[in-house]
Amino acid sequence: MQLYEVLADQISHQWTSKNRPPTLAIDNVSCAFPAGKVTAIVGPSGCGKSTLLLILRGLIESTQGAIRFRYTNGSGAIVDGAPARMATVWQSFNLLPWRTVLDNVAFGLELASVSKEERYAKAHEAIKAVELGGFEGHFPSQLSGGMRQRVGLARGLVMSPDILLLDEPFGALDAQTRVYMQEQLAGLVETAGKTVILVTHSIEEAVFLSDHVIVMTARPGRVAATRDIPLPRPRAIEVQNDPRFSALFTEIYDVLRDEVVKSMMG
Amino acid sequence: MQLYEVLADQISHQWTSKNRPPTLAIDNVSCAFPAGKVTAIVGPSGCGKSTLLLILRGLIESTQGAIRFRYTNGSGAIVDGAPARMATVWQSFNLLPWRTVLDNVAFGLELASVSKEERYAKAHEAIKAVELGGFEGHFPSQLSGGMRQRVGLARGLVMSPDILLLDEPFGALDAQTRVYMQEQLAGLVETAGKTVILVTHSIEEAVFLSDHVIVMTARPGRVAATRDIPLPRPRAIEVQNDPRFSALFTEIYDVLRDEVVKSMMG
Amino acid sequence: QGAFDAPAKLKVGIVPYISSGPFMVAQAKGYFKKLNLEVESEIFQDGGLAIPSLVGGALDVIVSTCNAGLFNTIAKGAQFRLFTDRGRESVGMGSQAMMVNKELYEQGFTDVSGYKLMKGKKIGISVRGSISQLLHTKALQRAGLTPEDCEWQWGVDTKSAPTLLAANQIGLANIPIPLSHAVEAKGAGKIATWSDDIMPDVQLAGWAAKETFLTEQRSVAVRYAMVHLQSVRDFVDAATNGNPEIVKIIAEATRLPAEVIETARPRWTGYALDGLPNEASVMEQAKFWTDAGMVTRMLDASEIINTDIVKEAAQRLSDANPFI
Amino acid sequence: MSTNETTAQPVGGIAPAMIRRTPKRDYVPFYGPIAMIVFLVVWEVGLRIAEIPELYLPRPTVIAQNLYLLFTEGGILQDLGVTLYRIFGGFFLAAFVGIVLGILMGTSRKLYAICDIFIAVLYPIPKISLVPLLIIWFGSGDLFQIVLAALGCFFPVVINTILGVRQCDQGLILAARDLGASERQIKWKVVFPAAVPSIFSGLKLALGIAIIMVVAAEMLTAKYGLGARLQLSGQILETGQVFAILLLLAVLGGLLTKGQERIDRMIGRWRT
Amino acid sequence: MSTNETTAQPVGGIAPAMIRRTPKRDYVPFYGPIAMIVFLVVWEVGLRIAEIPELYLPRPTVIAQNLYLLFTEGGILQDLGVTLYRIFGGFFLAAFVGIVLGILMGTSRKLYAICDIFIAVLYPIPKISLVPLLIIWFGSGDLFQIVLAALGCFFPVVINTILGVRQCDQGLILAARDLGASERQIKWKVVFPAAVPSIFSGLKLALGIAIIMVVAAEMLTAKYGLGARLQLSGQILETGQVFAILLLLAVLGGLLTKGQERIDRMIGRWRT
Ligand SMILES: Nc1ncnc2c1ncn2[C@@H]1O[C@H](COP(=O)(O)OP(=O)(O)OP(=O)(O)O)[C@@H](O)[C@H]1O
Ligand SMILES: Nc1ncnc2c1ncn2[C@@H]1O[C@H](COP(=O)(O)OP(=O)(O)OP(=O)(O)O)[C@@H](O)[C@H]1O
Ligand SMILES: [Mg+2]
Ligand SMILES: [Mg+2]
Repeated sequence: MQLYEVLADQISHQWTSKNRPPTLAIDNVSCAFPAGKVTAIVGPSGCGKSTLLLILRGLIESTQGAIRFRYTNGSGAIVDGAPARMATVWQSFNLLPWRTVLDNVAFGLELASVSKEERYAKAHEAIKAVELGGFEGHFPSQLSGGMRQRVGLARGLVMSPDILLLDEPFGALDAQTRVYMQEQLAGLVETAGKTVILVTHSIEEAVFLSDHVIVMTARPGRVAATRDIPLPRPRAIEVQNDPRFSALFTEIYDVLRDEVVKSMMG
Repeated sequence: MQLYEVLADQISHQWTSKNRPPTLAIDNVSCAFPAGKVTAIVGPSGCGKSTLLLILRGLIESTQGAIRFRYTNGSGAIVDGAPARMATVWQSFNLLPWRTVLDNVAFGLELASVSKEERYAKAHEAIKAVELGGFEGHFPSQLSGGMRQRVGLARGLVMSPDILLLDEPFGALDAQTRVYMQEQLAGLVETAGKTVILVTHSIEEAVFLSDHVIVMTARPGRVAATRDIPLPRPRAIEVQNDPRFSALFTEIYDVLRDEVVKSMMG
Repeated sequence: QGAFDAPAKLKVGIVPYISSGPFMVAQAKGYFKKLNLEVESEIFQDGGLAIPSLVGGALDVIVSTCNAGLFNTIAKGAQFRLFTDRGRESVGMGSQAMMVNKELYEQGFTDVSGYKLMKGKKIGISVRGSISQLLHTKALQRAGLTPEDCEWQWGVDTKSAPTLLAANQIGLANIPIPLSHAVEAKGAGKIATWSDDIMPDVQLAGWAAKETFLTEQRSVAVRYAMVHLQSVRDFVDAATNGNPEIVKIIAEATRLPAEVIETARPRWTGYALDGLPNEASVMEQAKFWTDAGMVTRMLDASEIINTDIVKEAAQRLSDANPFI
Repeated sequence: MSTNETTAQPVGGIAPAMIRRTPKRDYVPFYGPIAMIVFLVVWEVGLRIAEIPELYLPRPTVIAQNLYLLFTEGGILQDLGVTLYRIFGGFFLAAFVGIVLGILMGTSRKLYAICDIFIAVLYPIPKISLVPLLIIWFGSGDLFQIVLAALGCFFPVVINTILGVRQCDQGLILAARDLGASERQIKWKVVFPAAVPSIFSGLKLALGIAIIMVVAAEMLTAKYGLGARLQLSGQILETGQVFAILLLLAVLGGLLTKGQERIDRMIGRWRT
Repeated sequence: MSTNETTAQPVGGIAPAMIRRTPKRDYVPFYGPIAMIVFLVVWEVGLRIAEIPELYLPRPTVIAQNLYLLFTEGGILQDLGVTLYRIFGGFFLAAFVGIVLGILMGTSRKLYAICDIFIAVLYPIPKISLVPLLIIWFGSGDLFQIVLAALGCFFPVVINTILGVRQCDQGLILAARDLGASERQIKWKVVFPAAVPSIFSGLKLALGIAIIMVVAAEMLTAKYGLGARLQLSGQILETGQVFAILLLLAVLGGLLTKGQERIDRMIGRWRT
């Protein structure tokens, strides 16, 4: 299995629409998402986090800058190249409303022409992993917000992606389910060795899950600070009682506060 | 100004749809939402919190049970009667996509035939209060998730409701904006004396904002426990350092954990 | 060109009315096969629809109704000719009833002179440039009026005319057999006079084919005309003696009840036994439409009518009749 | 935010309604048939009282009687079969071409730019005025009828398909692309199902047009088929029969539409 | 979840596309006119080479010449005016009735149950077969033309309005009700604007049908109007003139549709 590193090189993006002045969402963002590690992005609402994710995933073209993927090949050399599989978990779920939970989760595999038997087996497994066993036949409109979000999570996980992009994956979950899912994800990341990019509103979540945090400024989003999270792995939720955790939390909180205040002044 | 109390009396609700067995979302819930106080509802994902809110607001009819409103009239007697204004802030925002931010916020006033000048003045004020000044002319599709949520908040607040129902109003906000908005809401509640019903995933938020917490069981939702929050008001974010805060947090956390574990076992 | 009776296929455009009786008889009795012709027919409710198919080559022979369109097409250079008669309003056998509403009938519009009552009244016709317009105009002129003295209502086809007559929305309309009898029976209007009272022996239509067809496939055209002549005899005989075999053939081909065909029998369309189109009538019509400005130039008879074919057919038939 | 004195007062009239807003679920399926029966009775009785001749407007009972006769003695079943064949021929032809082209046009700006002008220009041309041309190209048989019907119902299908495609949530497309969908897969697994409700309402319109076009064309050129019968009955002034055939057409249309709706509901059971 | 060996391999072909997926924005507005010009040239040259007679299918230059003559000598402008008046009369009548009824039907299950059966039954009846009845009731003048056109385009408007109303997000209705909207306000401030895209595609279809119906009715009965001109030209087989009028109709239809699209875009600028 290859581990992919992602590099954002001076990315800027401007949203244009016909009747409004253009919005500069992100401005000259350069950063690295190390191979096999979890990198969290935090920043004020509207600072361009979701936009950056779209660009990293190659779904929109940035107005400036470039994205590079690198991995170490068999003989140890570093090679440029995009990975076979990336998967995104969306802030707004983006489930296909006419497909059942099962068929939504199996969708990516279906696209890759995986046999019906195999994809349903995998989908069932993923649905169990997000604790939605029994809801396979429901349509998204028949689920609560938190349940929909978990379907989105399962849909991404079932693809066993090399790079996983998560946009607020736990936003709609209740406190407890959230902790459960966070622990699941932490476990997954530690064993599977994926490159994970996580957008979150929760500093706790960022510190708990990631190896590396990028704090963004208010719009236009720039990189305000980056911080390594040297907490030992495997991590359990109790790590939050570690004094290093509080120190990291406060440090990031302070940067972010300044940015939020700035965003609200201006 | 009258202060309204809301009483839920043995409410059950079953969702039916043509092709699935019916889902019993909430089962025999009786609880009171005291006048002029903030009551928080927490519970596992899918336990029927949003459903309960719809019933309290009178937007769907429960399969069983009744809702009562009471207030103290001029001479001190307690009288039955629904309030003039209730407003809901929705988990899924529910903004009218063809209206600008300004016209979305002014929508409720427009429905009540408030003059154009007056309703725009009030809407501008509310938009500033949620820190969206400058976005009046944007359409919802041009905003980030957190920004949309704040528009929803402004749209409810501008109505100066007697009873305010909030379904995860801060779910899509970043950590800092969230604290800011929470403090705003705490201040509003303390001065304006409204009856507030708050659904949240965050125990911290419940404890910080409310006078009273209702913990619901996993689906079908029942009342698992209720807890008063005797923290002094006005509260600032620093109240989270109060040892009573941690005690309350842990207490609620423990009840909720059992429920979530139950819900995940099946 | 091979033998006179070499097998040939041809496509024919017809209209599904009683006036197509001879063609129906010919098909039912296998006259075409006898002369080694394989005929395929396509139905048109309006003969005018078939002209483009003839000119374009999709059809070989069509019923060509006499109207402004026919003359104008030829005037504009389309090379086709009427090579036999295909129905006329023989005296006493006119197939178009001039029907009036009750009010006019009671005022005395009971024969062709009644047209003088039409001043300021409404005449319903289906389309402009059709033979109905010509008939009404001639009758009006004979009664001392001009077409401008009446109001003309277009779009009154045979289906809406009875209702409009009954509702007094129009005063006069021409309705063909057998519908005219049904209309009178239902009390919707009265038969005042017939087309043959206005223009006796007026040519209604002819079988038309392209000039090239008539020369290059002359034997086929002649055989077609022979079949026509023979079936016309059967048809005309049946019109007088009511031969039930022929009545049945027509009923089946038109899908109308046999009683209806039988009732209409005295006024089945008239045919010339020699198959020759009424040249005088055709030229009169051509002049009328040219004067009305609907045809770009006045035509010569030889540009419209070809009599060679049917003359040869008549000759061959009298030499040896292959149908008996 | 200051309290608005005018609007903050309790408004008595609103209160009770607030508690019970979900409309009571009456059992409505019988409303339609009952309304129809009332309508028919008024028609029958009205004409009897006003003594309007059958020629104008026959009474429902006369129409029903004629319809019965058409079935028992008139051999109308054969005509019905012929007409149905032509209707469905045209309908399916137009549906197939219209949906495929609509999806391609809705997803490709180039193709849209090229085809749109032709559609805009061809759509308002009365198809009936093309009859002479079509007869030359396709003869006056079944093929002509089918092509004419297809021409008529192609446009609603295309226009509604494009509309449906355009309304497809961008988020869904992004999500599918993220999961590795090719442009082709996006078209057929995301955009197409998302457009299905809109396509269905196009098909509903199209089926109605197909019926109209086939009947009109049959009235012009056919020997068999309901349109030909309509023409024939008109020729002998059997107004009762004319209305009976119109009724048959109406019932046929109603049945086809209901069938279509049932399919639509089956496919669309994910909604609400 | 186990790693799928087959699908987890890097697939070279996908990689570059991943980085640049937004389609490049070509300047497409000229594609349509260019395609149209190519089409016309092929038509002209094709017919010249194949020597197909004008009666059969006239060449574009002949049509253009005829059109020119119609304007300079034929006094076609008056006919155009008359026809436009009738088209818009019928269109606006049907649009008004159709939208209002559609919204009421889409929001009331009872009314839907009552009206649906009539719509299903009346829709497939060829409107042209109602001409005799309509003439009796409305005469053969403008009113008749307008009513006939309105009858024809009423159905797409109603059907698409109901569709649009049904697709309205329940959440928006709940939110409005929460803000104190009356049922009436919900209809006109939430359901109606939400249905606008769908209504517009119904109106687009309806305008096309209005043109067709008016022209067809004019062909049958009118003295003036483009349809009357078409009928006369067709009757005397002036094919060049027929095509010139068809072209005029096509251009008219194209212009009206484009105008409608512009209004639609203006109203719908909140999308994406
Ligand atoms: N499709 C779009 N069209 C126009 N502007 C957009 C669009 N999407 C986002 N924007 C603008 O870009 C900016 C950044 O939006 P983005 O969604 O990336 O923020 P975010 O950091 O994800 O916010 P949140 O935390 O609230 O989700 C915002 O100002 C928003 O108005
Ligand atoms: N419209 C609906 N139709 C059918 N079932 C529904 C509907 N809405 C909710 N449900 C079901 O009712 C149950 C409770 O849903 P609800 O949305 O009230 O949960 P919730 O507590 O708000 O969850 P969350 O915290 O995830 O938002 C769920 O099992 C869900 O599947
Ligand atoms: Mg975002
Ligand atoms: Mg909820």
